[in-house]
Formats: sequence, structure tokens, C-alpha cells
Amino acid sequence: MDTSTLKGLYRDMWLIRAFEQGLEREFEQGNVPGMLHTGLGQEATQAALAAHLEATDAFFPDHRCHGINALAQHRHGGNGERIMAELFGRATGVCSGKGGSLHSADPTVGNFGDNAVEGSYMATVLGVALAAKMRGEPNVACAIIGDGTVGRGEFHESLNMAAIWDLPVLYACVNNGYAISMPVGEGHATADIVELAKGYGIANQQVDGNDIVEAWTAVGDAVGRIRSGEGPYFLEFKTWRWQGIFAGEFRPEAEVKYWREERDPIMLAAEALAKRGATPAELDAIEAETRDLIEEWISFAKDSPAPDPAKATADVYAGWEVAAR
Amino acid sequence: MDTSTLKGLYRDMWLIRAFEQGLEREFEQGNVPGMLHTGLGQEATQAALAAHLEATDAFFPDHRCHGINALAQHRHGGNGERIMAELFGRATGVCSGKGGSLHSADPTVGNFGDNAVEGSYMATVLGVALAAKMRGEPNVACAIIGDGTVGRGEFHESLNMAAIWDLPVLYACVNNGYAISMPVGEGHATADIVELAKGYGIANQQVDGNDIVEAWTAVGDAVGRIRSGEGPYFLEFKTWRWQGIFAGEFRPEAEVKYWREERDPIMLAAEALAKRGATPAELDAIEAETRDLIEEWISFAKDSPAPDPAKATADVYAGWEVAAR
Amino acid sequence: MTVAADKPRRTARTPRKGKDRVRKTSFTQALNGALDLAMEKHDEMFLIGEDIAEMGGDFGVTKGLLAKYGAERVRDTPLSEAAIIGTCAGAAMVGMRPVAEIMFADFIAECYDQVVNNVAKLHYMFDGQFTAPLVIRTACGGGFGGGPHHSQSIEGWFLNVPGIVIAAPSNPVDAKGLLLASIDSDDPVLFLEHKALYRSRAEVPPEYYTTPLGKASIAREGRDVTVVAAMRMVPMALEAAETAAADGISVEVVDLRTIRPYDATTVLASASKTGRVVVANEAPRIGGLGAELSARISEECFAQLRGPVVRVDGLDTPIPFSVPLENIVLPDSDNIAVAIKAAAQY
Amino acid sequence: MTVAADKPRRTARTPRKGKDRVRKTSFTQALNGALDLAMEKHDEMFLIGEDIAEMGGDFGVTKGLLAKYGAERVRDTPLSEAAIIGTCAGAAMVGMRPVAEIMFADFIAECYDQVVNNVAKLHYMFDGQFTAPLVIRTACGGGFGGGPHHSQSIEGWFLNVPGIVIAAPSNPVDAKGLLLASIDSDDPVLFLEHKALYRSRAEVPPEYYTTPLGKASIAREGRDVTVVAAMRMVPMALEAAETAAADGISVEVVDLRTIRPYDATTVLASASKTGRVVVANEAPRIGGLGAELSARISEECFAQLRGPVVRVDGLDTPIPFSVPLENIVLPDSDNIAVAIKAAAQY
Ligand SMILES: Cc1ncc(C[n+]2csc(CCOP(=O)(O)OP(=O)(O)O)c2C)c(N)n1
Ligand SMILES: Cc1ncc(C[n+]2csc(CCOP(=O)(O)OP(=O)(O)O)c2C)c(N)n1
Ligand SMILES: [Mg+2]
Ligand SMILES: [Mg+2]
Repeated sequence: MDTSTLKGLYRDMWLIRAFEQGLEREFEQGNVPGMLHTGLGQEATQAALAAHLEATDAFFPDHRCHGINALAQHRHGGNGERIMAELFGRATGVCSGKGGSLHSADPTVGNFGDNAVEGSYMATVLGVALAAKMRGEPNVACAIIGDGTVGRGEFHESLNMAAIWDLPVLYACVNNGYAISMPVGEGHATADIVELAKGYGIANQQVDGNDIVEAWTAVGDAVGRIRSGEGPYFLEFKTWRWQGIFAGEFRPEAEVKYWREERDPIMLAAEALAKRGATPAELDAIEAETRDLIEEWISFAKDSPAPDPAKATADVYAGWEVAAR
Repeated sequence: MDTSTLKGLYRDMWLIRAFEQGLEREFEQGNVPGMLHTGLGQEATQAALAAHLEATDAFFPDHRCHGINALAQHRHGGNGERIMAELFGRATGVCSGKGGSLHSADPTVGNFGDNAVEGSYMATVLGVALAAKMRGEPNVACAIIGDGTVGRGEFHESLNMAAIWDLPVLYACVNNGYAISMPVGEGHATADIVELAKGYGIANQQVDGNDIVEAWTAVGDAVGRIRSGEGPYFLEFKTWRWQGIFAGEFRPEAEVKYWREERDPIMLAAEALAKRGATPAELDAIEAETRDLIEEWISFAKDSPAPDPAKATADVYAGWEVAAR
Repeated sequence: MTVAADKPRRTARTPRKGKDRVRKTSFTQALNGALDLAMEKHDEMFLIGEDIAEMGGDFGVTKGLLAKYGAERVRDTPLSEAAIIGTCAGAAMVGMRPVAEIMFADFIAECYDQVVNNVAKLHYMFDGQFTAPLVIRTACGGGFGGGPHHSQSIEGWFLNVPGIVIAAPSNPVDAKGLLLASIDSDDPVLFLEHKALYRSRAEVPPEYYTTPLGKASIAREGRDVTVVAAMRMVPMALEAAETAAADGISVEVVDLRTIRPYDATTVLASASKTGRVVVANEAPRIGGLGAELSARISEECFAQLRGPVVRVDGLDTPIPFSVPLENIVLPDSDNIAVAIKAAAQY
Repeated sequence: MTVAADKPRRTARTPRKGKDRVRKTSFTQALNGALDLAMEKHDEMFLIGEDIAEMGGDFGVTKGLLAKYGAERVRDTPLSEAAIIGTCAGAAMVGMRPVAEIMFADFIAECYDQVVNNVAKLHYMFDGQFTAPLVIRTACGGGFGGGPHHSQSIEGWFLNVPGIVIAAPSNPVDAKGLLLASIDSDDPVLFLEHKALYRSRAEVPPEYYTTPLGKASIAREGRDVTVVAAMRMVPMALEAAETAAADGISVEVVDLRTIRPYDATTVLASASKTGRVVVANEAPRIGGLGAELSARISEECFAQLRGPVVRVDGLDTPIPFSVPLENIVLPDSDNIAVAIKAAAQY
């Protein structure tokens, strides 16, 4: 990876972190309704995925993917603030505030929307992939799923169907070690989710999800193979999330310390960049820039109006109106 | 295997065949309502399973398991005719005719009932197994599933949960090569279903389902391990069903010929017995005996009354009555 | 799957004599013809389901289409109902027009999440950015000894689900027209094919035509009592209307054709006209289609009603296997006839 | 899962002041107490669900039970809703008494087959040889910005399913009594916990007691108009009744408590007495609980009704995320008050 690519990814990671931290602050102040799950700690995995997905691809983001959503919007639409506004439930959001954190979509940038029924889009992704294949388009359809989400029966139906039909699906399994409070090794017969993919004969790789170089390389390789018609690919990112559960932290202190202090993906990338000659000032500037940008996005969101009340009953059906009260 | 055991299994296989052939005849004459799937061709697999399952175990039979059901009833309850009567929808059936071919159950002989939503009991079996484990009982809970049924998402949820909880589940996968018209190699990423079990770290074995000695030995081994607390076991029986689909036969002629003429499990067992000194007369007598028995069962079923009309509204709830019209 | 004793015991439009069969088209053939015409019209359409290709579907509705359109557009699947509907949803999101077959309606429970939480909400929750132009065809209803898992009327599972359309033809002509309209529609349609109607026959125009979704029809005009029904209940209602006519009661039969969103205008107009209403529904009474119709009519025609709306439904039980028991549980034209009399005499 | 802005915007019995809080028990604590007592009573009972052990459940209902009863009887599971309910069904078949938690009611779609095709039919289709004494607890309802997949009222999905019991408490006292009755029952119970009620408080008897399934209660006596409601609609109806009282309208509020099978006797008696009825229901109108109640009342109290039954429901849409939009979609006490007035003035 050349240094300018690494620097770009470093900026992307900061964008994710600043986004999530700004959002967390606003959430704590009661400005963001509903539920909040952040991608903090998983910035390398997310930036790696976002980097290789084109606007013509389709990805299904999970509940921790604000970062990927914002990057897609930022890169392909030039309007990352629309993700922020969506999370605030405003008219300027990508779904006019009707979707929120768990249902943000914008197909023009490749974002096919989260489904808060965790993992249901493991089934949906098949259709997008099938359409691409039938039309001869080199698009990738990517389902981003947590380790916990692997528990769903659709995991099996999806991998099987993708395998028999050689569909262009990228399974991006973000194994952060826990499903809410359930350790991956207790919730699954194997803590290495790739083991499950092997039974289907699906190409697979386990990668260090906190190492941006490794993650970016692996995604690039997988996406390339899929585009060239080799069928589905299963990537397992070993990572860790900073967010515990709402009752607070529940994981062993040593584990928390290790991941936060020794395995922080941004810190690791900064070290790599430093080795390549980047100065602390340069790195600080990237952080400051992205933080400023996010504050602009937050202001945009806050200054945006609530959705038009007519949206409440709009678009239930394409062919019928639904009556208001 | 000693010769008397083999002879017993030979009788069991004939009981299954005679049962299914008698049933098929009655069905064609319009005496059996609903749908009919037979276990013809799979007698060795079925007899092997029935032989090792005690009345205190629990098995979930699939749509081709009349034979197992009848054997369980015959052996543990002395009343195989109650399965026949159930298929005729009569008051004397194991479910008073309310269940039929696809919902015959009698827990007193270990038959926990088919579920005509194929494979849903892959989830249900977990609970029976968990209860046995919590109570410290050495019982086995067995789910009998076809190769096609493996497509269901519950396959994954079930194997995963059985594995993490070390449940006493026997997965008996009857791989007869087709799901209705879909060849196993087209419907699944692998035609060897055991490959899927491996990802869960579940002990597994693939056996020739038409070889009664091999099948019986494998089931005995698996059941023994499960009883001794080793957790779940996955057995894949390679076999073939004589019944095509209702439009008639759809499989290649050579394949049909091979399985019917060279791999008939009863013929193979007869050859083995002949090698051990059994006379043709002795073998013919076994066939004749079982055919007579089945005719008695059919007569019993036909002579039985229709269910009491009160059964129509009985047992919807345990705690409430449901009104008749 | 071999189906015996599949003769609808009660009424339904059973096949006429030999000569008739030649001229007339069965419900199954009408559906098959609709799929054929639609596949020609819509390049982005494909068929997906279990055993629909080579075998032509468990009820023969997709027969011949594999040969004509190839395996890319007529796709057999494994027993993975959630993946089937997920595939349709995803493909529809990018502009394809999939038509799925779920072999028996009872198995829609397997993909209930995909239908209810995904397909039905796709257009709304993402602010209209996606549409879900897909059709889920499925064989529903009892009356052939299919037992509890092959006989259910499942429209009640979806009545309270905004975003889904439920089409429910009662005869071959509407079957074809509604299926073509469903495929053309940009809304997701649950298309119910009552098994007892597959063999019914009628003169079906060979060309492409649509029967509008959301519009009921008057299957029989009358003055004294309105019967509202769908699917198999329509021929039963027509039979009951004959019985009533013999007693001097003039019955109007409204064929709902679409169950969601349903045609309140036609239903309420007929109810207002006659002032006496029977609602016929094969599913259990509580929470069934009859409940919604009865409530709506009772509320909106309060001043016009001359007696309470009478519901005729299945009993509040699963469907038993044994045919005599099933006969008790399911409603028939006699039950409707009794209800008509009760309504007329109130 | 962090939940913010979880303050019920509308009414519901919100927490009182400091001193009050000490004496009174929350809905959540009442449920927790019920589970504790039941675990002591029934050796064959166990709890199963996602994050219910160490974490005590997403809403804290199972807090402390792992420590007291151990990991064998308080079992965390993977995200496998079908396997959770399957496990309950199988265990119940052999005499265990499982209580499952499905974290959000919306996810019951994932195990719809197990509930509808297996649990609800087990007792019937096998001729009474098995019972299914299991309870499925789940958090339902909107009003906290949860969006389309964390806010649904799902009783409508099960209204047309014979064999299932639906319990739906509106206050902490009934929550405890109904949960204990549900666990004691040999029928499978879908136990609905409206999220907006979790923080409501009341004086809850500490000892073991049951509130009978299938019996409604009169939450407020009145003469002029009957409001039938369940769960969160009950405190809203009570608030609307206060408003109406100021206008001189005396309102009787019937708290259904069990939705299936529901207490027609109490409902019809109140409707006959007042002759004017409002049915309040958070779910979309079409095919909702209100439809069944309105139909039943309209049919059976035809002669007594002095005006049409008025339905107050959620709009026929999914639940949007944005709070102002959600406020439009969900019904509130003002809507009920308007309906009461309309009913009274008809
Ligand atoms: C079908 C379904 N079941 C349960 C939930 C509740 N839930 C939300 S996130 C979550 C854990 C997911 O774990 P994982 O996939 O590992 O994602 P992580 O939060 O660790 O990134 C659960 C159980 C849900 N949203 N959907
Ligand atoms: C959930 C579900 N989907 C579809 C069906 C229809 N169906 C009945 S048997 C069958 C094929 C099953 O194949 P397999 O498991 O291999 O059993 P076999 O008939 O070959 O013994 C299908 C698709 C069903 N009963 N349940
Ligand atoms: Mg995780
Ligand atoms: Mg098979």
C-alpha cells in the first residue's frame, strides 16, 4: 500500500471515529432519539470495506455502520451530513428521518439499508447479487454481519444459495467477540466463524480487523475475485468494539485495556504512518479536520427541520394512498 | 452382528416394505386421504434407526417414516395397526385421525410426531434433548431429516445450539439424493451433508443407508456415544427412494435400475442371510408373515370408525373449550 | 407429492363434462398463461421457488416455462423459504420483478420476517427509495385432507400488515387478470391460490389483460342480502344464493378479489343497499377477514343495517387431517345459506 | 443496546415522585418478582433468551435470576429465535415449563413458524397427547423512537391463530398476576410487555397470586360510553375518560388483559349497558384487535347499540423513526377522547 492510500484510509478512520464520538455526545445530551450502537474500535474494518465498495455496488450496513454509511455518502454523494441528519430524524436525512440509525439507506451511493432485524439481509443480499449476475454487471453485493448475527438461520440459507448459484456476495463478518453480552465462543460452536463458511466451499479469509493495511488488502482481494466472477467470498474480521452494553462495561478489565490501548486501529495506523515519515502535526491536522467536518454535520442535522408530517403516511404503498387520521 | 439380530432386522425391513406397499395400494384405490410419501427403498436406514431407539427416547419422524412409526408402535406398544388407522383418518389411530400421515405421534413409544413443515423439528428436538440433559436422563432425541430439508435455516440454528450445549441429539440425515425433483448436488453446496456438520465440530459419519449391517452398527455407535454424554452426533445415510414424484419417475433410467435392482436393501440383506445359511423358504416365510400382518392392520384401519365429531373442536386449548358451529 | 382425494368435497366450480373441458381453461392453466405472457412482457421478471422448473410446481402452475424461458429465469431452489423471499426482495430493490412460489401457504410462516419486516416495509422505511415489485404466489386453503400444515387460510396472518397487497381470485378469469396486475404492480403482492379452485374452469381470454387490484366485483346482483366473500367462499356463496333464491331471498354476492387493501366502496355500497350482510371466510373467525369486514360495515352502515352482520367462518381450530372432522371445521355453502336466512329474517 | 428518549411521550402511568418510588413497584420489578416466585414454585421451569442471564435482559426483567437459579435454569442463547422457541416447544412436550424472552416483539417474525405451526397446534394435532406449557415474553409497542423494527404491536399477527393465548397487561399488578397465571397454564402464552409500561409503578402485593387468563377487568366504571383497550391503551383510555368526565360524559374502561381468547362476556355486558363503544388499539386498524372487538360487539349488541362502534387505531403504516412522525402514526389519549365524544354525541 502506498503512503497516500494509507493516509487516505487514516482520514477515513478518523471520520468514522469523529462521527461516532460526536454522535455519542449528542445522544447522551438527549438530542438523538431511539437506540445507539457505535462502530468505535472497528474503524479499520469499516474504512477497508468502504474503500473498495463503489456506488454501483450494494452493501447492507449493520447497526454499527454509521461510519461506512457516512463514508459512502461522503465519497459518492458529497453529503455525509445526510447520514447525521437521518440519525437525528430530520427532513434532510437520507430517508427523511423515517429510518434512523437502524434503517439508513441511499442506493445512489450503494447503501441498501440496515435491517434492524439483525441478519435478515443475509437473505436479501442474495437477490441483489442475483440481479447483478443475471445482468452481467460486475457489482458486488455485501452483507455486513456481526459475530452474533451468525446465529440466525438465514446465515445457512444464504451461504448455501450463494454457493450453489455462485453469486457475487461478499460476506463481511465483523467478529468483535460479543453479541451484546454473549461471547462469540459461547454463542457459536466455533469462535472462528470462517470454519462455518468452509462447509459451503466458499472462499474465505480471516483477517486482523484492526490492521488497516491487512484489512484493506483482504477486502480488495475479495472484491476483485468476486467481480471477476469467482462467486461468493467470506471475510472474517477479528476486531473489538469499544461500546459495552448500556449497563456499562462488562468485559474483563485486561481485555478492555488491551484492545483500547494496544490495539486501537487508529493508533496502529498512526504508528505505521509515522514509520513512513508522517509528522505528528500532519496526523493531528487530519484528526482536527475530520472533527471539524463532523461538527458541521451535527450542526446541519440540528438546524434541519423535522420531516413534513405528510411523510407519516407517504409511501406505504406505491399504488395507494393511506389515509391520515 | 449375529445372525438372529440380522434376521430380526430383515423382518423389520419387510414390515416397512409391506406396510408401504399395502398403503400405496390403498391410496391408489382412494381409501387413504391427503398426500402420500413412502419409505420404500429406505428400509435399511429406517430399520437401523428404529432398532436402537427406546420408548424412552424421542424421535421426530419425517414424511417417509411410516415404517419407523409402525416399528416403534409394534415393538414398544404392540399395536402397529394404530399407525395404519391414523393414515386412514380413523378414531383408532394414534392421534384419533387428527394428524394423519404427516402428523402421527405417540410419545409412549418415543414418537414425537412429524411436522409437515419440513425440518421445523430440527428446532423442537433441541428442547427434548435439553430436558433430558437437565434431568440427567440418558435419552436420545433424534431428528430424522431428508437431504432437501437440510436447506432450512433451522438446520444451522439447531446444530449450533446442540453443539454449544452438548445436547444429546442424533441427527439422522437421510440423503436419498433428491428433494422432490431437486438433486442434492444442485440444492446444496455439497452433496455430502456431513461436510456441513463438521463446521460445528459435531461428531459425524457417513454410512451406506442400504446396508443394514453398516447402518445398524453406525446408529448403535452414535446412540451409545450420545447416551454416554458425548453430545450431538450427525449421521448421513446415503440411500435412494423408490417413489419419484407424482408426475411419475423423473430420474435417469440407469439410476432407477441400479438402485432398484442392485441396491435394494432387502435383497442385499437376503443375500447376506443366505450366505449365513438362511434358506429361501425361511426368508419367504418372513416376507409372507409380515405381509399378512400388514393386511390385518389395513383391515383394522378400514373397519375402524371415523373419529367422534367432538374431536373436531377438542384440545385446541388445554384450558378452554372451543365452540362448535 | 401425490395428492389423492383432492376432489373438493363441497362445491367450487368443479370441472364440467368432456366437451366443456376442451373449450374452457382451468384456473391452473389461466395462471400458467398469465405467467407466460408476463415473462414475455417483462424482461426483468423471473420465477423462483421449489420444484417450479423441470417439475412445473407442485400444482403445475409453472409447467412449460422452463423450456420456454430457460433456467436463468425459471429457478429451482432448495427448501429455503426465507432465502427465496429474501432473493425476491433484493432483486426487486434493484428493479427486477420476481415471482416466487411458496409451495403451500402454510410455509409462509418460514419467511414471515422477510415478508412482514422487510418486503412490506421496504418502500416506506427507506422513504420511497426502493420499491418491492414482487409477487408471492402460494397455494392455500383446505378441503382435501391435507391436515394442519397443508390446509390453512393464511390471509389472517397478514391482514394487520400495512404495505402488503393480498390478491385472492375466485375464478380462472380473475386469476389471470389479477396475476398480471400483480406482476405489473410496483407493490409486493401476496397472491393466494385456493387449492380447491385449481381445477375450476371458465372461458378465459387468451390475450394479456389485467383485473385491477383493490377492486371488488359483484359476482351476483341481488336486493335482500349481501354476501361478501373471497376465493373459494365465492362459489360457495353463489351456491347458497341459489338456495336462498328458491326461498325468495335475493342475494348479492360481492367477490372481494383483493383482500388488502380491500374495496370498501363496493362492499359498503352493497351493504347499504341491502341492509343485511353475511361475511363468509374460510379461516377461523377470531381475527379473520370476516372480523375486519364486519367491523367496517357495522361502523359505516350503522344507519342502513337492518340486522347484525352475520359471520360465517371456519371453527377456531387448526385443520384436522380426518376428512369428516375437516368437514366440520370448514364452512360450506349450507352454512352460508343458513346465515343468509338468519340475516333475511332478523 | 442503549435506549435514549425512552420517556413515553404520551401518558401511561409515569413514575411518581421520589417517596412514591420507594413504596411502589415498577412493571419491570413486578415481572421480575413473578419470575422469581415461579422459578421457586416450578422445578421444571427455566428461562431462555438472548442476554437474559448475566445481563438480565434488555429491559432488566430477568435481573438477578442467574445468580439465584444458576446457568442451567437461566440460559443465554445465540441470536436464534427459531431455535429458542423450538427449544421451548420440545422441552414443554416432555413436561418442562420454559419461559422464553424474545427481546423485541418484532423478532417474533423470526420464529413465527414455531409459534404458529408448532406451538399453537401441538396440543390439537396430536390429539391432546402433548401440551405446550410455555410462555413467550416479549417487549412490544412504540413511542420511543425505536423505528420500524423495534416498535410494532404484533398481537395482530396472532389473532387468527387458534391455540395460542395472548396475555397483555396494562399495569404492574396485572403484569405479575398474569405472568404467574401464564406460567401455571398448560397452554402456550404469548406474553406482551408494552415498553412504555415498564416504568409504570403501583403497589404490587409481594406474594404469589394469579390474575386469571381470559378475564377482562373494569378499569373504571361508567354509564355513557364504553372504551375497550389493552396494554398502553388502558392508561390512555383512563386519561381520556378524565377528559370526558369534565364534559359530563361517564366512561367505562374495560381492560381486556387477555387478547386471545378474550373475555366476550365482560366486553358485551359493558357495551350493552352503555350502548356506545370505543375500541382503542395501538396497531394499524385493518385486521387489528379493534376489528375483532368491533365486529363482535356490533353483531351481538346490535339491538343495544345507540351508535356505531368507533375504532381508534394506529395509522395503516409501519412505525417511522422520527418522533414527530411516530406521534402522528400512533394513537394517543386525545384521539380516544375525540372518539368518546363522537360516540356520546352520535
Ligand atoms: C433477529 C434479532 N434478534 C435480536 C436482536 C437484538 N440485537 C441487536 S444487536 C444484537 C447483538 C448482535 O451481535 P453482533 O452481530 O455480534 O453485533 P455487534 O453488536 O457485536 O456488533 C442483538 C441480539 C435483533 N436486532 N434482531
Ligand atoms: C418448509 C417446507 N417447505 C417445503 C415443503 C414441501 N416439501 C415436502 S417434502 C419436500 C422435499 C423434501 O426433500 P427431502 O428432505 O430430501 O426428503 P425426501 O422426500 O427426499 O425424503 C418438500 C420441498 C415442506 N413440506 N415444508
Ligand atoms: Mg459482535
Ligand atoms: Mg431427499
